[in-house]
Amino acid sequence: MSTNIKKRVTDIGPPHYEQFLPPIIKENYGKWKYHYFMRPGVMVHVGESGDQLYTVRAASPRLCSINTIRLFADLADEFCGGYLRFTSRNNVEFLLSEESNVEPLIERLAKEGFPVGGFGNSISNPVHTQGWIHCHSAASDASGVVKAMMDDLFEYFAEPKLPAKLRLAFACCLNMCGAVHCSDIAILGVHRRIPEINSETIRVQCEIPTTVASCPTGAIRPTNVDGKQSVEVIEEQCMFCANCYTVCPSMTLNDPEMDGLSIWVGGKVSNARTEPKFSKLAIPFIPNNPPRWPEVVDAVRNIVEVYAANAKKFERLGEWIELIGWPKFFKLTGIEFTKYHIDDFSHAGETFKRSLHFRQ
Amino acid sequence: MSTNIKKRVTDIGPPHYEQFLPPIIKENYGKWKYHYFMRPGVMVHVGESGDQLYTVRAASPRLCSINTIRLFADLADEFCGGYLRFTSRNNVEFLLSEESNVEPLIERLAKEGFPVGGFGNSISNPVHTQGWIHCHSAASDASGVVKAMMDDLFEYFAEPKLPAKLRLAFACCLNMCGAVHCSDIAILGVHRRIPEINSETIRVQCEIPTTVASCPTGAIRPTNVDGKQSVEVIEEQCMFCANCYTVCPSMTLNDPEMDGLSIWVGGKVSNARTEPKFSKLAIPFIPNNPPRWPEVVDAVRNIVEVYAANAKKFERLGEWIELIGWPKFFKLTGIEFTKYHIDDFSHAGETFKRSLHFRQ
Amino acid sequence: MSEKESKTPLVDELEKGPWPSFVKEIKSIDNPKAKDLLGVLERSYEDKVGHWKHGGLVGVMGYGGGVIGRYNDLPDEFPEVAAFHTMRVNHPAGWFYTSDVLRKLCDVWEEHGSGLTNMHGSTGDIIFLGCSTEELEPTFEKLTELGFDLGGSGSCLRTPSCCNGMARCEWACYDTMGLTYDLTMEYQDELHRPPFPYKFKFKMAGCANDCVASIARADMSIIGTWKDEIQIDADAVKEYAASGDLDILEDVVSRCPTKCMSWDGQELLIDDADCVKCMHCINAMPKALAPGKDRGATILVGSKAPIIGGALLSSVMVPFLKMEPPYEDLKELVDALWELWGEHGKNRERIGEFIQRIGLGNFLDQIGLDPTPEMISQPRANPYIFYELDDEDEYEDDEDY
Amino acid sequence: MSEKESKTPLVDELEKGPWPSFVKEIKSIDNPKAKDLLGVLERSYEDKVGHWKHGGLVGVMGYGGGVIGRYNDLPDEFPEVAAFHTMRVNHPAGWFYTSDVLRKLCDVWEEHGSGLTNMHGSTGDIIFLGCSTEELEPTFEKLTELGFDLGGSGSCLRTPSCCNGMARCEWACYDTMGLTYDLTMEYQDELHRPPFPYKFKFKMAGCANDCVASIARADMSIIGTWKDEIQIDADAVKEYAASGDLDILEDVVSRCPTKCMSWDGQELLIDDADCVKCMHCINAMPKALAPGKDRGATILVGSKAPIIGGALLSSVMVPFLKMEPPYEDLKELVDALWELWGEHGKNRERIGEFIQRIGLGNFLDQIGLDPTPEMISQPRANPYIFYELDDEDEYEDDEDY
Ligand code: SRM
Ligand code: SRM
Ligand code: SRM
Ligand code: SRM
Ligand code: SF4
Ligand code: SF4
Ligand code: SF4
Ligand code: SF4
Ligand code: SF4
Ligand code: SF4
Ligand code: SF4
Ligand code: SF4
Repeated sequence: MSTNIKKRVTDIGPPHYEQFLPPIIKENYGKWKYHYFMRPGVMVHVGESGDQLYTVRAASPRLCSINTIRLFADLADEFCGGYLRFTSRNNVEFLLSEESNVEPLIERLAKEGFPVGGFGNSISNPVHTQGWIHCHSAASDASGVVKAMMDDLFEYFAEPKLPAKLRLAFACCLNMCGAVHCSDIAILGVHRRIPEINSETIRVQCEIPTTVASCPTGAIRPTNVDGKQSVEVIEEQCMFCANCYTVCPSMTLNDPEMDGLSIWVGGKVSNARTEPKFSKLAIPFIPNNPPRWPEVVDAVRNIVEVYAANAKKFERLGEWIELIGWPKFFKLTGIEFTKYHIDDFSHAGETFKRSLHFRQ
Repeated sequence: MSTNIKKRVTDIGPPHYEQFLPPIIKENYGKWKYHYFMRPGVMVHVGESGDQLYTVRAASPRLCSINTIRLFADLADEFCGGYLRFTSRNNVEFLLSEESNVEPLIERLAKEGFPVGGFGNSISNPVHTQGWIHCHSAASDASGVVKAMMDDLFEYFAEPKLPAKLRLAFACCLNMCGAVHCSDIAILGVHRRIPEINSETIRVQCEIPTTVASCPTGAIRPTNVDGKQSVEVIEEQCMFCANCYTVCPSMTLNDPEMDGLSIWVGGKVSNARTEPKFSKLAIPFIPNNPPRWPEVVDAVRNIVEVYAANAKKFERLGEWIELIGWPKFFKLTGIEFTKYHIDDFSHAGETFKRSLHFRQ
Repeated sequence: MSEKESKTPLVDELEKGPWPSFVKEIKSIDNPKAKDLLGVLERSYEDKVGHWKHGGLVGVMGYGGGVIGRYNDLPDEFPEVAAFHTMRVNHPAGWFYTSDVLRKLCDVWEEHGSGLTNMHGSTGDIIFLGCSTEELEPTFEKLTELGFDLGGSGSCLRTPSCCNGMARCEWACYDTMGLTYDLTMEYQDELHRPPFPYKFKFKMAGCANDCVASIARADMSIIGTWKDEIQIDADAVKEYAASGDLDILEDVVSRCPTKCMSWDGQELLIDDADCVKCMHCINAMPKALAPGKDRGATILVGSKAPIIGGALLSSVMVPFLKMEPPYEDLKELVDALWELWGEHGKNRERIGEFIQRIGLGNFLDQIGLDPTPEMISQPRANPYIFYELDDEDEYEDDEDY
Repeated sequence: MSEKESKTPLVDELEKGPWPSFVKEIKSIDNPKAKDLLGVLERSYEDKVGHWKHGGLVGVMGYGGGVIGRYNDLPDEFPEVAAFHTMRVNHPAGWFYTSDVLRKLCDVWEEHGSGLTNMHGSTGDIIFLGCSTEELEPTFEKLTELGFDLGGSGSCLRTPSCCNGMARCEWACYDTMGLTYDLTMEYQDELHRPPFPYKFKFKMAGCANDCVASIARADMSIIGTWKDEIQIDADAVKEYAASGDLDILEDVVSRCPTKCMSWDGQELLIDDADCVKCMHCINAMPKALAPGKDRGATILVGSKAPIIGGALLSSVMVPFLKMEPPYEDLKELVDALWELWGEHGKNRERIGEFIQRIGLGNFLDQIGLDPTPEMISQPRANPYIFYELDDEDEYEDDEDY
């Protein structure tokens, strides 16, 4: 054991990025001058030196097998000296110095099933999470919904034909891994049933006081089941946040009929023009309908199309909605406005309409 | 006694307003067409009928003796058939049908010490409260500060020379009687000392549980003083709101050195152009300095002057500040920015700067 | 105390200056109450603290409001103001008076009180400032003889007030004074006998300029508005353009919050579908523009001063309501609000706070109003939705987005 | 289980369509883990619930993070994924790779794990998806041999990430990748051994476009900006104008949030004193405009997902800081934050929540930063000021407004 430890190397951190940069980047590091888009899926950065870097961006399923990663490696070797990167939205980008390699690479990517696109005013790769692939908390699958949705919206990835960038995100539970809460359109998995308490395991798996304290609304109370310590949940006070489940595995919320998806719109993170914004509730609930979640896909497409038809150039979804007003957004999209749309959490009052500024 | 009750008339409500309307108003009720300002202190309403109503507005101290009210009555008889009104800001308005009476009335008003003005882009009569004249809760006098301030700012009442209306308000404690919280400039009396507990009277005057419960921050705890029930206040938790004092007279906050005034800016209630806004903290504290509160007067004048010099036509103070940004407001006025300006109450986070949108 | 030469050098300072002096007002009254009041004030100016004590329970028979009890903490020095209550006298809507009625009010107050008033209090009442306990009832009697009654205080309906609306303003979208009188009469009982968890205020403004600050300080704010097109008098527009006083592009068009106006130097166009009825353009060109013809009001609920959860502005409850006597829809709404709040509101909880506590969606459910997006500035951003699932066919509902 | 013909008709549906298929990815791996994973997923598609259980405490020796334990609730049917942990491998800053190093990573993961990855996780790590408990340590050993290390999980510093900044973007106002590497190395201990009340994330963006969404999901967001004038290439502006692709007035000037630009058809003017560095005009005309030369970053603190008080955006802590190695000022700030939050933060309380709980003013006091109006969108509107009065000469201070 101790010899083992001796051999062990720890805390070395990640490799230094420099060794992975192509020569053209090393030479122009910090000295890029401007960029332009050559065609869908290809952008060109021009250095002060005059050097031109061609980036070819291809869609990636994010869940990549080593086969696909090796394929990317092979393509990189073939077309750009072995240099590639991934983006903050999980696309793969090939970094070319030779313009002549651009089209052949794109053709190969298409052949292998990795279409290019996502630059400019397009829908890029949705940020998403684990879903039924790996997480215990998930109210829906992530990869499946994203795949179904992007098959449908593919045209908007392939061609930058929207008024502005449109960022999609998916999270499978209220923990919202990813930047779901500030996305143009976010799909969020929700539970709608109070935690089911496993009174057998709870004493072993969980600390009762911690569990009780975990509930932000105070819905959990200690109780006795068959003379044994357990907890109970006051139904009216539960807002299905699953914070209790995070600290106590014996309080599960998963449920085939009650779990499903909600849709949120109008968030952004860039500071361009307007300040960053949170996404706001558009559709409170759509049931899970695997494998292709058609109701979710239709709902998203509807929003995208209404936006595409009405917004002006450079208007992000949330910016456009604020210009036309939320009432009109609901009218144009035909989405029903319900009491669920009205905030009733801590800062609820701040979202009430405290003026006469609305269209009559 | 019972005969007494028989005679008593109750619940008759106020007299019907109609009997107090001048004929020209009765005839044009709901049929006014437009208005214009004839000169400072005089506005003219033109009816669809072509009738012209001349309103002469004079300043009033609000605290009016019956002598002054009788004077107003006499002037009304002399110049406009006995018809007059008061405004929502406590000015007195004479309602004339004869243009020729306008100037003579103004002269008389001036002679009697009631100058005209307050229309259009001016400073009108400040809304204010009781202060040391009548309220137990007051951290300062109301009428005195207002008088001192308006003597200084008089030119802005007499002439509409500001970019827009500028509404002043004064309240003598955090109860904020009046619309202080949405004024262009509000002066607010503040206590800064924890309640002094009269352990002798508290058991008689107050219910201890109600008193304890009245504190929004939970700063009050029941305790025993010399074996008798009383309360104590945890100093660090007290925000000097006086809610305890409202429910329990034995907890006084008044203090000659610790009481004083704070100044708040940028509120409005009209929906014109921008939505109604709350006033925001400009100066956290200025000590009481009767009879003329020169520091308060100077502070207000400074804000008014900086605003007058910089804002464009139709920009209310708060609208202008939002255009230039709060950092610049503090810079231009020379007001010191302190940690007190940073909200730390319930929705504090909502006032943090959550973007890069500021002038570097 | 009251015999000697001026003992009030500090407050005397406030006799000077161009602004009308409240000190002069007090001095103008030659009675012991006014003298003692001045003495107390001088003392406060010396001491830098007030000398008034918490009020006790005083009032007129059968009423639970209308009088604010007030006692002095220096009764030996200033006996005349030892008990110095105020009476809140319900003003006539719009604060219109004849010289005649004003004189009669003065006569009552000369006989029974200090001779000092506030014209008016912040809620709108005529404030009779300084009455002894014994004089309350006689004053009340004289007032009712004169046709006046007390206003509200305590956990009552408070005296409703309004802008002068149709009486003198071309922009009034409904009859504010008419409604104010109607509601005041309808709810006399609530005004005089505390029925609520806390105070409740109505304020009526004829248009979005809100000249009575109703959105900031009324539990129910009733503010005039319209649904159709702004009326444009094209010739008058040209007059303004020609006058040189107004830069129509800069001052009007570019300040429109939704940028729904255009001006090419000749014609002013408004895309009324996008107009949010803010009043600015109309304010800027009163002769040329006027509110539309399909008029009514927006009903907003819940504003108040900061105590204790922080100040609130009223928020939209009914986006548009026709405002015609006998105002049945409005009164139905009022009754529903009062019933719910009356039953479930906590002591000293204003209705605005109550709505926030139970949730606006929930509140609407309870009073039977459908939620509409006009009630909010934006939908919720947090995912903490209290889904209700008793109703299993909700699945169907949810699908027709 | 794994021998028969396709038992996964539902997930098979997702092999179709133009978007790359994660199902194809799983199927492309010919090992029992991948097969069982597909089986579990099919079962979830049938059942409409997940089949993963709460993770247990697994990891590599001496580290408190970097591995997410995960067990299946159908271990008998799907034994190969009964324990199916993920390893978070710290990616190289900017996610740049050579084909060579990628192949080597694949080799490690082929030998020890499922052969499935996420390129990348939402925090930025390379996610090795599906490792048995026994294989964790051997995988770790191979990784370190290759020069890689684990990223963060639990109440650790999380793997810092950044936009590609100077490597490929003309707008980077500081070297995001350089800083990311530097901080990652500086804080190896915090990254690997939970020292905090809860997780802490750094994200670096080179400009206000924030291509790494740092303002929405980093406890500290470091975002590039500048102080001086936007650089204008007047000829290039004319090119854009001539191109016809861009309506400079409509698309650029009128969309500037502070309206500090003007364009007369010939010359583009910017009043830089009023520019809020939003990037829009530069984004719209990359060839003509560029950030100024006096560059640095704004440091913002506190964003996070909604659990539990609602989502937060980061807010300004230092309006402008020069960003040059060794980044001493920044690290001093980080240390001060960590110390305070580390000592007084509650369990599972993110720093953004902590600041709100103790108050930003108070927080600044504690870490020794002066408050500035750039930190807020507006001063407080409520009057609940916790005046501190130990210091009696405050009176003096207050007077020099
Ligand atoms: C007289 C008047 C001020 C004035 O000088 O004009 C006044 C005076 C008092 N107000 Fe007020 N309020 C007066 C209008 C207001 C307004 C303005 C309005 O009605 O438009 C407000 C803000 C709007 C609102 O209702 O929130 C107002 C908000 C308060 C509050 C805080 C209520 C809250 O919910 O935040 C209190 C405290 C309380 O109710 O315990 C209060 C309490 C008081 C008391 C009764 C003091 C107390 O603690 O019990 C004051 C009696 C003073 C005295 O001795 O005469 N007063 N008060 C106004 C009533 C005159 C009238 O009837 O016309
Ligand atoms: C007489 C009065 C109503 C009443 O029934 O008593 C009144 C009367 C008029 N108001 Fe007002 N307003 C009156 C209080 C208010 C208030 C309430 C307040 O100040 O507490 C407001 C809201 C103030 C705020 O937003 O903080 C108010 C905001 C307006 C506005 C919007 C101004 C803006 O640009 O924000 C207008 C439009 C304008 O001025 O062009 C307006 C316009 C008018 C007009 C022009 C309406 C008309 O056609 O008759 C009247 C003369 C205005 C003037 O004074 O320049 N009135 N007006 C009130 C006079 C108070 C006083 O003595 O000065
Ligand atoms: C793998 C990953 C999602 C993904 O598919 O990419 C992930 C997965 C999990 N996250 Fe996350 N989070 C991941 C990025 C995020 C992000 C995005 C980011 O870091 O930029 C967020 C939002 C930003 C933030 O930090 O607030 C995020 C907010 C959460 C939260 C809510 C934290 C909060 O304060 O609100 C939790 C719940 C918790 O901490 O108890 C959570 C908890 C979890 C756990 C560990 C589940 C749990 O309850 O313990 C998930 C493990 C899933 C699994 O079985 O693999 N995860 N999580 C991401 C990490 C990969 C990586 O290292 O690169
Ligand atoms: C490659 C990448 C950074 C990286 O290190 O990985 C990147 C790269 C660029 N971004 Fe970005 N952005 C990248 C994620 C983001 C994100 C983060 C996100 O989406 O989660 C944002 C914030 C999105 C938001 O606000 O919600 C982002 C907001 C922008 C903006 C602002 C857009 C706006 O109008 O709001 C620009 C400016 C523009 O598009 O003109 C921009 C511009 C650019 C430029 C043009 C910068 C340059 O000169 O190189 C790059 C190509 C843009 C494009 O895709 O059209 N980038 N960009 C990321 C690519 C993600 C992808 O695969 O699609
Ligand atoms: S969003 Fe929830 S379910 Fe999805 S990966 Fe994160 S913690 Fe798991
Ligand atoms: S799901 Fe959330 S609200 Fe419901 S009991 Fe658990 S912690 Fe409480
Ligand atoms: S603001 Fe306060 S001190 Fe002034 S009158 Fe109202 S309750 Fe009394
Ligand atoms: S003044 Fe306010 S905060 Fe202080 S003890 Fe009284 S109720 Fe509590
Ligand atoms: S609120 Fe409107 S209708 Fe009433 S007086 Fe003011 S401007 Fe006229
Ligand atoms: S009323 Fe306001 S929103 Fe409507 S057109 Fe006029 S300025 Fe624009
Ligand atoms: S954040 Fe700015 S510097 Fe970084 S990649 Fe995006 S645009 Fe370039
Ligand atoms: S960066 Fe933004 S604020 Fe600055 S000039 Fe350009 S558009 Fe205007």
